[in-house]
Amino acid sequence: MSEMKKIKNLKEFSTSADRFEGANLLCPGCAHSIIVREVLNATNDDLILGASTGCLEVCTAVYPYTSWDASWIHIGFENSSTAVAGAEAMYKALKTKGRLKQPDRNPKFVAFGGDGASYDIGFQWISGCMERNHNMMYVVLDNEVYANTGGQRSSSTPIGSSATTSPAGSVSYGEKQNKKDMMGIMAAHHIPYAAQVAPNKWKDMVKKIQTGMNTEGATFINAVSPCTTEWKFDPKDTMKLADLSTDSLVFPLYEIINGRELNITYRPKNVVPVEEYLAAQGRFKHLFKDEYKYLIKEWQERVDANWAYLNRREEARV
Amino acid sequence: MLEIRWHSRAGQGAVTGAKGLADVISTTGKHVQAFAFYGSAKRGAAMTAYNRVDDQVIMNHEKYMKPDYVFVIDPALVMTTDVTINHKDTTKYIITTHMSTDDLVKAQPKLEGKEVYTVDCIGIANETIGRPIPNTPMLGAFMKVSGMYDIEFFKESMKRILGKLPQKIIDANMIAIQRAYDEVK
Amino acid sequence: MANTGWDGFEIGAMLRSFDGAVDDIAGTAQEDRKYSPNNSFTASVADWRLEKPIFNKDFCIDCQFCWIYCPDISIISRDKKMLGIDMDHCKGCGICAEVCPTNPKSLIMYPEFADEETEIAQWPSKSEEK
Amino acid sequence: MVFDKMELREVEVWDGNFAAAQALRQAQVDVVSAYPITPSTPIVEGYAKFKADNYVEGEFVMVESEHAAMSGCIGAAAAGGRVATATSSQGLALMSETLYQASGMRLPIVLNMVNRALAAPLNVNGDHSDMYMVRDSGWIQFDAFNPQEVYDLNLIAFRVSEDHSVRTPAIVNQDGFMTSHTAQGVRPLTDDEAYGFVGAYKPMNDMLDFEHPVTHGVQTEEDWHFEHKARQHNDMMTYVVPKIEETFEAFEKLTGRKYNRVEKYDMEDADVAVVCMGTSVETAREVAKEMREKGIKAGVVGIRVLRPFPFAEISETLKGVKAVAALDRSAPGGAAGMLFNEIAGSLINADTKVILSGYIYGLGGRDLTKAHLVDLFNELQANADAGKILTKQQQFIGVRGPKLAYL
Repeated sequence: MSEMKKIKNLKEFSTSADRFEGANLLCPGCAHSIIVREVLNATNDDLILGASTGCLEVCTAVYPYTSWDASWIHIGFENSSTAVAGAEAMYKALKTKGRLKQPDRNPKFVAFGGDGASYDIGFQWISGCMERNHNMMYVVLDNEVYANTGGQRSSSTPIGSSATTSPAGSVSYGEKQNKKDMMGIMAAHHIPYAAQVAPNKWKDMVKKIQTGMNTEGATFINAVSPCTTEWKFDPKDTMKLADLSTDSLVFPLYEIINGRELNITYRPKNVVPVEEYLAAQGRFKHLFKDEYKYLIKEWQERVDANWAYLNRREEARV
Repeated sequence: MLEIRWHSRAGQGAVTGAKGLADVISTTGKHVQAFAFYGSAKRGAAMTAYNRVDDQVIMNHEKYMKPDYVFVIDPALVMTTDVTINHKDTTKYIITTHMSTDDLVKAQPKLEGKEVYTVDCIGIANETIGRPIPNTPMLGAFMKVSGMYDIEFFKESMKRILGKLPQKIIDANMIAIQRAYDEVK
Repeated sequence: MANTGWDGFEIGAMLRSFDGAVDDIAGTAQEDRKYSPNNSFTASVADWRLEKPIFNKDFCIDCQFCWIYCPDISIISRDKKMLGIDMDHCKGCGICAEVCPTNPKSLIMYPEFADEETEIAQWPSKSEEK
Repeated sequence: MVFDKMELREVEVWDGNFAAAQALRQAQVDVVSAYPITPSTPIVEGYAKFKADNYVEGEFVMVESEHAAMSGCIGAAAAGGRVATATSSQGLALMSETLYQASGMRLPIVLNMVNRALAAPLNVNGDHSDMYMVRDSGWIQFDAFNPQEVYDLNLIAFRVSEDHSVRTPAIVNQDGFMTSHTAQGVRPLTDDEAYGFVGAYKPMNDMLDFEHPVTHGVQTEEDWHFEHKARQHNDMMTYVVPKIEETFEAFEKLTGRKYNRVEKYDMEDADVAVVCMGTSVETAREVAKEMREKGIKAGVVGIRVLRPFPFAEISETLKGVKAVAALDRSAPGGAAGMLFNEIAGSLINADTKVILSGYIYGLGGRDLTKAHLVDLFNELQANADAGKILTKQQQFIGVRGPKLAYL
């Protein structure tokens, strides 16, 4: 195990030399990029990276340009996890055989995917990688929608959101299903480490990334990624939306160790009503019509219930 | 070209037997082929396996053959399937049964007028190996009927092929091969 | 690359991030790296901007909020000091100005055509309700 | 840990699957990422067992689907080492998306494809539907007609595929059950000879070279896609063919066994000939010999390398032939058979009057008997005598019910 990068505070963190580059083609104000930077800058170790087809991929490796300063691979929509797992297997094989060109390095293997690539089409591949416990990290850039293809619903899209395949209309409030509990499912693989993170809570995120990277075995990170285009808010407000998501507890920050031990890692001093979170986004605008206001109430009840559940699990240590 | 058809149930070791036979014959410089008809059927289903032996390289990959020998290693198959299909006048049959050859031919009139040998491979396997795996005893009987190889040479060769099994099982197989060799009629 | 024919690139459309061998990228500042022409660092998205951030270092406390929350690696921060903005890579999203905690802000968004010197000269003063 | 070498006899009795597994062991494959499917499963089981018994060092990753199997192979190959897997039929269908990615990214991988029918109806037996399905996927495709050739072509495939001028993945086809589960005599090389022939893996653009970070699997649009595909095709047409020839020659030097992109049997003076693949080539060779005893000058052409397709060699081989049949072991789906079409393409501008007919046969493992082939050669001789085709251009053989003939 290599030495963990010491990051006491933001000033110290800011001495990191980024290994992700600008002039990528992501939207102005895209949270994906902020999350990727926080992940990559959490370590000084070499990196072997992968990405599933999606915004991150199509915007950072558009021929003839790459925005990646570490080796990176993309195959398809569903298999960044397995692509990275394959590279990890090769690393192990070459290490055993003494054929690594730089045998003293300790690379970290990280695969990225959006929620469509992770919650939906690549679900089985990720499950396989987690079950086989490859020494790798899978990071979901969870913007709760197929943003790359123009805003279709995924199984991460929350109830009441207007997506292009579950649009709100004169007789519909939009998405009818609730967001899939990906953290719960991944933790059920009893992987050594799973955590939910948000880019606004950079210190929490960096700590979790470092914990995950320094854990032997498969680790899973679910990162909320406010999407200016599909959540419909001004690009400058990305961090405001991230704050609203964590502080309303819509996106609680916690970790699950070995599938059992749950720790809540962030407790907002002032919990923001869910209504404020919803009101800040165009995708929920229709919920503020009189006939759908009951959904806002239900949203609050659901978030409260989930928070209570997480607290019970933390307390019970099961 | 010598051609053999095995009638067996999946799980009784016909494929292993056919491959083992091919392996032994191959060591004498002849060319061999061992294959089987598989379906998706599981343990217990009737199946057939095949051997071809020749002095020349074997090119023929058709599954159809007019066998010189038919091995039936499960006693029921002689009743439930047509073991004489695609036969020729000179086809010889070695059939696993507890019956005498005469009684067997009476029970299955299709065998009438054919060169039929019987041996209780299942009984022998049960008594020696402790499991009803009749493949190696059948090969012992075949050595007797065909006179292909000296039985001691054959047993030595089979010891090598069974090499990874526990010694006790190998020894039991040797007894089974010898008994079938002695008991086939 | 623009007019390269099919015989003018690496097989498999493989791209290299750097020219030649690199050792410790995580420990090498961007200005000291040998970027390959295929690294997007060498490209510019300046023309995406409708508004641009103007940095007034008189008020900056080097908190690094702008550095960490910039999606476009456009805040030039070295030795814990905020030095300025990489205008080739800034897309003008405005996050840096939004997260800037000083009063008055050290980063403010102006129209792309605004003149930096002029704007700094007439920088807003401390506001009451921050 | 140092792995053990295996002592092999001069002639081993191996089925095609075990022959492939032995080749993977001797090539010291670094990563096998695989998912089981009949009839290819014993190949990767073989590698797993060799690893369990310390006969090979490497990683065996048993994934959760064929798509993941090839995804893992691609990641492993991009990382920079020797990679192989095996599949068949439905597994290949699930995997097929990634085949295009492997070849487009120019990653050397050896895929043992044990040919099997495609559902529906579900069928585990051998035909060439899977081979045909991915014929345009940009992979080199070798075809073995027996277990010996499976073994030999695996060693050849690694050497060709990994060559830096080639860097293109390769499929080694063998007939499901008819080769994969048929034990025959195989003359293996020693472990040292085999590894010496394949050679140590030479990395290129490897992700695990931390001093040279690389990006694999970029996005292109209308602006660049065509150039990349053009390059891929050009390299297949110009670099891969001579590399295959060169490797065949080197293999002959080592073993005395000579392979050709087009295998010709009794073709010097043939009036009639069949062109086919897999075990059918050998059965047809035997029948052709028998036909010659009856006065019909019959020959057989076996396609050893399906991709890159031996266009010129086919037209050259068939130049003096009067009547030729293309035997396609795949449901044609409303067209002439693939071989019929490829051969027709090879002949159309050649100076020949050869009469071409097509036969669809052997679907789902249906036996191709010597009797079928006797009838077929007689039909070809009749065409040759008449100087024109006397039957429909496409006929089905060996199928129950009224005769099927089209075109």
